[in-house]
Amino acid sequence: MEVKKGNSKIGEFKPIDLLACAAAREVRDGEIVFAGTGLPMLAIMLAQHTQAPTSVCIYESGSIDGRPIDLPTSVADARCSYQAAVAHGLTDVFEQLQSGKVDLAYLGGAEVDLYGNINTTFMGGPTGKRLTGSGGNTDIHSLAKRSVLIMPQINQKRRFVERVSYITSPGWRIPHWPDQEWVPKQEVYGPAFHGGPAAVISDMGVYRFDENGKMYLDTFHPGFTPEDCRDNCCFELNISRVKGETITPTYEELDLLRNTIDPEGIIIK
Amino acid sequence: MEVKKGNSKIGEFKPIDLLACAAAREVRDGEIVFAGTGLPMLAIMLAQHTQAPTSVCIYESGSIDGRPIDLPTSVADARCSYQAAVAHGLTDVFEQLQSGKVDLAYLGGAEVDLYGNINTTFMGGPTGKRLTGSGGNTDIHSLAKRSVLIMPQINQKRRFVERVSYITSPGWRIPHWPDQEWVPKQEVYGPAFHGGPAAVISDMGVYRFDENGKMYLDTFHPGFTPEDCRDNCCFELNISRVKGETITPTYEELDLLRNTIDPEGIIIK
Amino acid sequence: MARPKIVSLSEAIGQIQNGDMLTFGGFTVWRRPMAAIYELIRQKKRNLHLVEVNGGTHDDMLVGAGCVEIWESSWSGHELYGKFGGNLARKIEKNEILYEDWAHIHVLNRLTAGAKGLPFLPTYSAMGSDILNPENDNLGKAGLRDGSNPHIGKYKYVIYKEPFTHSEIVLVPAAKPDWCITHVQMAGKEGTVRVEGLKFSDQEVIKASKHNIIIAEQVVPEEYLRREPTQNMLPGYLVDYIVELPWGAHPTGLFGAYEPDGPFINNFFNATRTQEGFDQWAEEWIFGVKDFQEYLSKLGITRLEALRANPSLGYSSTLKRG
Amino acid sequence: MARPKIVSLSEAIGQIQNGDMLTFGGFTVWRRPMAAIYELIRQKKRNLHLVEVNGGTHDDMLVGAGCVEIWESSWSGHELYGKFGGNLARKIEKNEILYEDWAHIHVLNRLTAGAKGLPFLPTYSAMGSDILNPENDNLGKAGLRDGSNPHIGKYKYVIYKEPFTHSEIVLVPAAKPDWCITHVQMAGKEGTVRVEGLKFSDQEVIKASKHNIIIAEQVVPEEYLRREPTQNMLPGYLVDYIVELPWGAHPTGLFGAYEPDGPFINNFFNATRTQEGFDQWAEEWIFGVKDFQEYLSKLGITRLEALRANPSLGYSSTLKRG
Repeated sequence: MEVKKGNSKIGEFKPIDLLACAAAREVRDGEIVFAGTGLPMLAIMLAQHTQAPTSVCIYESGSIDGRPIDLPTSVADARCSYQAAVAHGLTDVFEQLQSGKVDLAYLGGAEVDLYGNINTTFMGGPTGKRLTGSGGNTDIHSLAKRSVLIMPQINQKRRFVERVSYITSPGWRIPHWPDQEWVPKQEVYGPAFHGGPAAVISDMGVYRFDENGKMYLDTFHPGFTPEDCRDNCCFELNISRVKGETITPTYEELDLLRNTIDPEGIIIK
Repeated sequence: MEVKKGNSKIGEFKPIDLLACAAAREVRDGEIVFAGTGLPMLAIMLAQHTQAPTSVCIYESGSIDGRPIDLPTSVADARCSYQAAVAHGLTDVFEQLQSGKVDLAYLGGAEVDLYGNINTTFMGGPTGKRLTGSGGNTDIHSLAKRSVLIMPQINQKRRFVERVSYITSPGWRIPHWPDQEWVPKQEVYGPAFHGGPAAVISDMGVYRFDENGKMYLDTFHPGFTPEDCRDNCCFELNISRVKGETITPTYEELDLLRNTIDPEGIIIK
Repeated sequence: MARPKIVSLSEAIGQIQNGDMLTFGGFTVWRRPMAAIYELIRQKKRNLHLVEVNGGTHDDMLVGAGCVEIWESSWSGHELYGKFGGNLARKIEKNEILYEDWAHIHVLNRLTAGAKGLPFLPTYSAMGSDILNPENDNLGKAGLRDGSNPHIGKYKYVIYKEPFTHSEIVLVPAAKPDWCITHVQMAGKEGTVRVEGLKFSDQEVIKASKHNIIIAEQVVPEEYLRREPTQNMLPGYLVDYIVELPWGAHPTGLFGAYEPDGPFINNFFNATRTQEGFDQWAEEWIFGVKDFQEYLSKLGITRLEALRANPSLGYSSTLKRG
Repeated sequence: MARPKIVSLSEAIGQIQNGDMLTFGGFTVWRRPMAAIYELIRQKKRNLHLVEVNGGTHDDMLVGAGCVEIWESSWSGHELYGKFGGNLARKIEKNEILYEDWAHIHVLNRLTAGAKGLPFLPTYSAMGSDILNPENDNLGKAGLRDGSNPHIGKYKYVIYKEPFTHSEIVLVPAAKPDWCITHVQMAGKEGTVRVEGLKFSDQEVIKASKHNIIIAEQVVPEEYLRREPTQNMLPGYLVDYIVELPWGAHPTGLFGAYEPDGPFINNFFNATRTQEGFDQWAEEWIFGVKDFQEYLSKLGITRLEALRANPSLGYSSTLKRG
């Protein structure tokens, strides 16, 4: 069946479709990409079906460049290893990460702050609500060249904060232990500095980081205004550099998501 | 064909047979043994056919518990991996060595000294004759619980010295770098001290090490006297603790060596 | 070093003492030794010290059952089947458990150092995070870094200005658990171990541990495994006990054999929102059955068969997931 | 990161510059990239810096041909086919080459550190040996540890009193060669690499290197290798160039394919007792043939077929060895 050309309009896509497409567009062809469970899997698979056919997906459990014919539901899912180049384990992929071979990584979190620090451990700090903890989140955010955070924001203003209540994963400005002085990431990481947070993609807009490592609004999703995005952050978001509206999913992208990548409707309910 | 019982007499075995049998007798059943090319392969295979059926042989190239049906001619020989439990690589077996899992190791050398230091790098020190260098000799001698050296001695007095001209592999007394003070091995190795040289087996006798880590004569081979052994060392060998003559190969051991282990006559010419 | 003993599950687990340090093979909700977890709880082990690369359904059960005094890992949850470790979260929030948070690489390095006979390994991971905030050195704050416990490092970590490039790098201390329990697809009669699919960090955590219990989906002829030594993970002398137990990883998944039982795990997660909820769940699924066989009978063949993997894929092609 | 290019041997070796640091896959006289060694010599590479877990027939040829300025390894020889590296020994004795002696674990750690993106790794190996005698820090004595050469550590090693157990331990600096050349049984069209039999330290040395050349006995369909991802060693993005070259490891051995050519290696070793002897040997076997195909033709089918492995064993059941 022939798929319509061009970009879809409001009402023709769900928020999650736009999230997946915006995330997928961060991948450049040939890049080595670390992905986690859920939306990141949709994003990398969509990128491989569109502008980045030779990009490679690594899952932290150890599978490299799998070609799943069914959507995995966890990074250790047997589906991840289908037609993979290599399926060993954690030491193999984490040493590639630490040695700077990972170009892009998708991450999520309960909180993100102005400098791209991520919290997946405690909402409200060690006396607050306990979450899963880091897993590979801190390793990947510490050592990948670029990370892309995928976050819910609508009615979740508390997730976009001036400073996260617990730094699970280090962003562009971080404390230097033990003296606690806040310094740019590069000063702490030295020769192991490969990069840092490149974008935050929410259900309201796409955010990037400036020369000083501070978050700013790059594009806002259709149906929202830059002010909506700013008002849904707990800090004073810079909206002065906004480029315009986020490009909507193409009909081809929507077709790939629904009929090829997630036909079972596991992530895209 | 029925194999004669009992021990062979002089003239019924070659010097190399006695070397192989004396070396094989060092293995206790169930031990994890590191072996190298040549005589050590005969020794461990003979031990597995006699008193140590469940002992395990590791080759430093990575094969573990192989059950060769043809004698290997190097530690990376495909024959080493035949019916092996595991065949990975160097990292696997060297980390087992460093963590103290290796009970016994067979080594050779160009020189051995009073304290069991081994030289496989330079005869006469760095300005002398260049040999192969260490390979795994120093790793294994440093980290195995017991090592057994197999050395030629007849007309090779220069190989048994007061102090080796280059310490490739550390014995019971060694220099502490950088201050060069000679101290017992245990002081240098601390928590990584697993043991050290247990025996030197030559074509003249079997030597062991006393409480102070000094070599002494344990048994002399048939046809030699303790004095012969002492006179074939460049240092004053302690022969006061000698137990007697080295037990000769049994007819069964000779049969195993010639008809089962090395029927091609690769080592036992 | 003798050959491993092939024993019953209760006999193997009976060797583990209260207060021992434990780790496990597998990854989150995959290839976890669940039958052994149930038996640890049935045998009422106490004061266990867990050190794991990551947790999952298995460690949250031990925590809920009161078996765990100290939890050290990077993560606890149930993947898509449960947002976080319910029992662990509740006990942390109520200060009812000692815990230490780590990065994945930190725990991996700690156990790899143990496997290599090294006192530490270095990494650049997580510098600048609150994982390394001295305020969050919980075992230190509890006064447990005084050297009296051989399983607790004198320091959580040390930042070392290394001499070669003058960078600052994190040194984490070796961990050497008393026991590692690992579920695998196959073990030979002499103890050679084969894992199919991803190995995760099994080689590292098994070699780091003083004693090993291998739960094998199937025990096979040793000679069969030795035909392909490059495909085997471990020689038998690293294994103390072997237990043969089909379906022994349920409700977690086993590559090539069966899928995780998502609804079962999700039901467990929902029960763990309260201690009472967990206790009822444990009464039904752990204490309410005599042993793992009875547990399997209670689950029933229909439920188990629905999880079975398609050999051409390594996973089920029929399981309803959407 | 693009896919690897499948190129000719001369094109791949043409990428290597004088002065580059090189390492190689394989172990002593097994699975060495000999065709590439011959081509390096034919292309008259100079001032190469070799860093290897161990040497063998291959590195002694490079040394004899005057390609090597610095040799760093733990060993050089030909197993039972030649007592030591004749060219290396002669040049060391005549002070015609810079060399640094290491333990096996030292070089393995140096390259593993490179692979892990770490500045060093620790080990207890060889403490108290003359390998660590400051007097034998040859590169230091030559003034090469001044930081001007990124491939030469500021220190040969550092003895570190570690804070966790207060033991002294040896830290060796990372090595990151410009090139690693590895001979393997199979590579896929997208660069996935499979090694059959022992892997030795190939994963570590390949990952440590900035660029990789894989010489494949056979190039196979990518899909074929991907049916069993647990059996593959590397993904294609770590490989720069692939060269398909049957018998490319001769005279060293290739598991499952062919035995080392003992008499050939022994003849080479005997020739290396003098420089003139080596030069004549090289004239006949390297410069006297146009390329590797001509080398194989000169060896002849009878000689090569006599080395072929029996697939049921992985080695030859007919080769005369006694």
